[in-house]
Amino acid sequence: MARVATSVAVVAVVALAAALTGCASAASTLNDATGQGLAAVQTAALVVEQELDDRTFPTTATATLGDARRELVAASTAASETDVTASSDAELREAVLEALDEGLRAVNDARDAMAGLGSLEATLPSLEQAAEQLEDLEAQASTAAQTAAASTAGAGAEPSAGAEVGRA
Amino acid sequence: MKKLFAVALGILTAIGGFVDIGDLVTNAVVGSRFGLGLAWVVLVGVVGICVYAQMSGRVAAVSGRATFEIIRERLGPRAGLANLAASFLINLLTVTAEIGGVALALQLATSVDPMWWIPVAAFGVWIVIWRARFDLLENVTGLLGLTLIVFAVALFMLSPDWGSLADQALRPGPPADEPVATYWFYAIALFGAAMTPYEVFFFSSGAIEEKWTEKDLAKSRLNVLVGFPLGGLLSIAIAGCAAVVLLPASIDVTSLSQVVLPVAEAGGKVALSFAIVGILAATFGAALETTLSSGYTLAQYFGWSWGKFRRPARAARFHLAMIVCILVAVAILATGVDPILVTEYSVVFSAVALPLTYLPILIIANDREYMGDKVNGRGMNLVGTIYLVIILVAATAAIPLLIVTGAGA
Amino acid sequence: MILSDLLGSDALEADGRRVGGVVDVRLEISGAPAQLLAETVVTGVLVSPRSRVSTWGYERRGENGPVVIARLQRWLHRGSFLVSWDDVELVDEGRVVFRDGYERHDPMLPPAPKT
Amino acid sequence: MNDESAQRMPRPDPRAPRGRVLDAHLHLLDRQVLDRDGTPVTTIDDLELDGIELGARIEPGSPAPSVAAILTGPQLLMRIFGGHAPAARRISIPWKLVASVGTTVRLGVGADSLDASWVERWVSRHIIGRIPGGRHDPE
Repeated sequence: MARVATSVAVVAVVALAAALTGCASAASTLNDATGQGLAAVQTAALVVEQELDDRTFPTTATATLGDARRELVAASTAASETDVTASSDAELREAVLEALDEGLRAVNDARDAMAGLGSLEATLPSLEQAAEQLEDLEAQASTAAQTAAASTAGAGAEPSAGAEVGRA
Repeated sequence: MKKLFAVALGILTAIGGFVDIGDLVTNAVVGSRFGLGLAWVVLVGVVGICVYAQMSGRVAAVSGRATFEIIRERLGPRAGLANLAASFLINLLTVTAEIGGVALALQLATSVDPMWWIPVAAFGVWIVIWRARFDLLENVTGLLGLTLIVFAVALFMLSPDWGSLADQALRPGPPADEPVATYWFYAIALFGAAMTPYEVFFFSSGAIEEKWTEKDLAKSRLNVLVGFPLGGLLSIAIAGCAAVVLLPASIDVTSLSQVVLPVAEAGGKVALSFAIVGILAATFGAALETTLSSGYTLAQYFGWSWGKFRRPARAARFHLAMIVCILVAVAILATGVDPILVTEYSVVFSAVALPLTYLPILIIANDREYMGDKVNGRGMNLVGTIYLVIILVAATAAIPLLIVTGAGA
Repeated sequence: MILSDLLGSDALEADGRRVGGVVDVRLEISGAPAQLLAETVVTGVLVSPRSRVSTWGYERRGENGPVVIARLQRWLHRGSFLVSWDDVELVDEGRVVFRDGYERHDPMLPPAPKT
Repeated sequence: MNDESAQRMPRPDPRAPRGRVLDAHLHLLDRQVLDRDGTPVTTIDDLELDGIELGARIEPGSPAPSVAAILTGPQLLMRIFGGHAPAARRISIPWKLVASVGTTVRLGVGADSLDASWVERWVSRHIIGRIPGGRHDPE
């Protein structure tokens, strides 16, 4: 009886630990980072358009671009800290990092333009290009993440089999 | 104008509950991820807070007792202390977030780094609490907060596809690309925000600050019926704006600057300036509401002298407690933590505070020794009991969902 | 003697049989007149057979709302009774002993004026 | 329930009450204490009863115990965490200062004359009163 309780407790702890660490595969981390970067680049593009149309205040636009830059840096850090085990994941990571970098450069250019260095209009095409790239990569990463999730779900079934043994 | 000032308490209370800095962002997050798929939660929450705010306002007007006095009296010192600890932490985290929120709103207006604004905002909150009369405080912040209606106007100006918005709202449920747990996490976060306990602490204590009596019951009802539905409407409008502009551009909201993007898109600089003024007033008002609430709850639990209608020296511990709260909030913000993130964790403490707050209100509202013949009617009791059950379910589900979803990430 | 030491004590009959827990102490403002208020004297103890705490008093008052809570509380405190102080033989740490042949009274409070 | 207790079904108390009847826990504990001017002083954290001797047999016909004082301060911690405070450390308000009992307990004296409010007075004098504006009405 006690042994059953112990094994149930162990399974619960393992499940909780898995939930806490997110049992995140490389692909799903990259997927999140890409989504975060895409949101930031799209935000920057939207606010640059608004500034060009004179629909927002320069102060607000600057603050928004600052927030977008912070998000892009965070996404890059998350992507570069991802541990990969498969070569396909490594390729994906490189591509994501490159696209995030391009987005970051475009956002920085936009911030410089707000400060009076260079033309704001010129940053719009590069923001849009970075957004397109990130969109493609997000689709790739999301497919990869789903495949990875399907295989870890199979592995996750093992501890409950252990509980069956404990009961017997 | 006089009529408008009469409902200022209800408006300020609701703004603090529905569109404070955490909720501004949460509403936009929800809109940018689920469209209007969670609008039903706001409706459920509005009805719930109306029922219980009205009850606590009636108890305060008839018996002269504020909510935390009756919590201590009905629950005793132990359960009362558990509620005090949870409610106080919610208040403290929210004060922290709001002071940070005022700084973020000032950044939108000036592009000066928010770190510089934090001491200014904190001092502003303190000096208003120290020196301003209660009615001045509620009239100014309540009235200026009304400019947030610009979000509803912006939604119309964006001329969205009303059919698909209605479809999102009428067919609730998680979209295909979002996990079910995340959907329910946000549902509970929105419900908890609508029913957050500091609203009734502030509303009932405010009723006593304004010296309401049995004659003011109609006023209390009007405050509730104008304030909270308005708060809910603003909350849905913000989600709607995000659903129309940000959702199609796959922008997941993470910061305050993204919340105002749809407003600028719809109405340009004029609308944007209304939105910034509204956000400033709402976050400042919420900072006042939560700072005062932390003073009210402590003072009422321990039986200290409290109230802004007294000189600070005649309510010394009450004022000292609020000063300490503001200083702690500034210290937390000085670590550079994201103020918006801070509010997400207050959901955990709501799990303890919500049931332990609303149960005693329901019991006292039925007690003839307190209420005379103004006790609850049958309908009120039925609705109150149903909401108590909903609160219990939401409270017990909150913590597991927070862990499983990693706070909705 | 401190009130909270008395609350939650075991209520025992003279032969040592436990009949419940002391949930409250009944007072009457009826003693010798003092400056402001007459002396407040203890007139009895309230015993609930199945519980040691009753903070809401549904079993001794006419309050009926909200129905679910009132019913639950009345059920939890069913069989509650009042013992007059004259029938208390001994008070000790954690127990109150009643005299042989003590009487159980209706615990209902007279309706109090609204203040 | 066995037969014996069935015979002892609760009956109305034959002795009519001579004054206001109330229950100590239900009507007094944890309620707000206000001073003569309506200023909150403390809550009733506990009550001290006079005339009960622990472990001593009560002779029939001996006078009933009475409420002696409202206890506060450290007594709140005792009720939350258990234990006993030494009698010397208790902060009490004599019951004879109580003027009326309702949903609050009203005293017949001002808060400033009581031991129970020394912390409030100390904070007021040494901290809050020294901050500019602390002694003025809000504007």
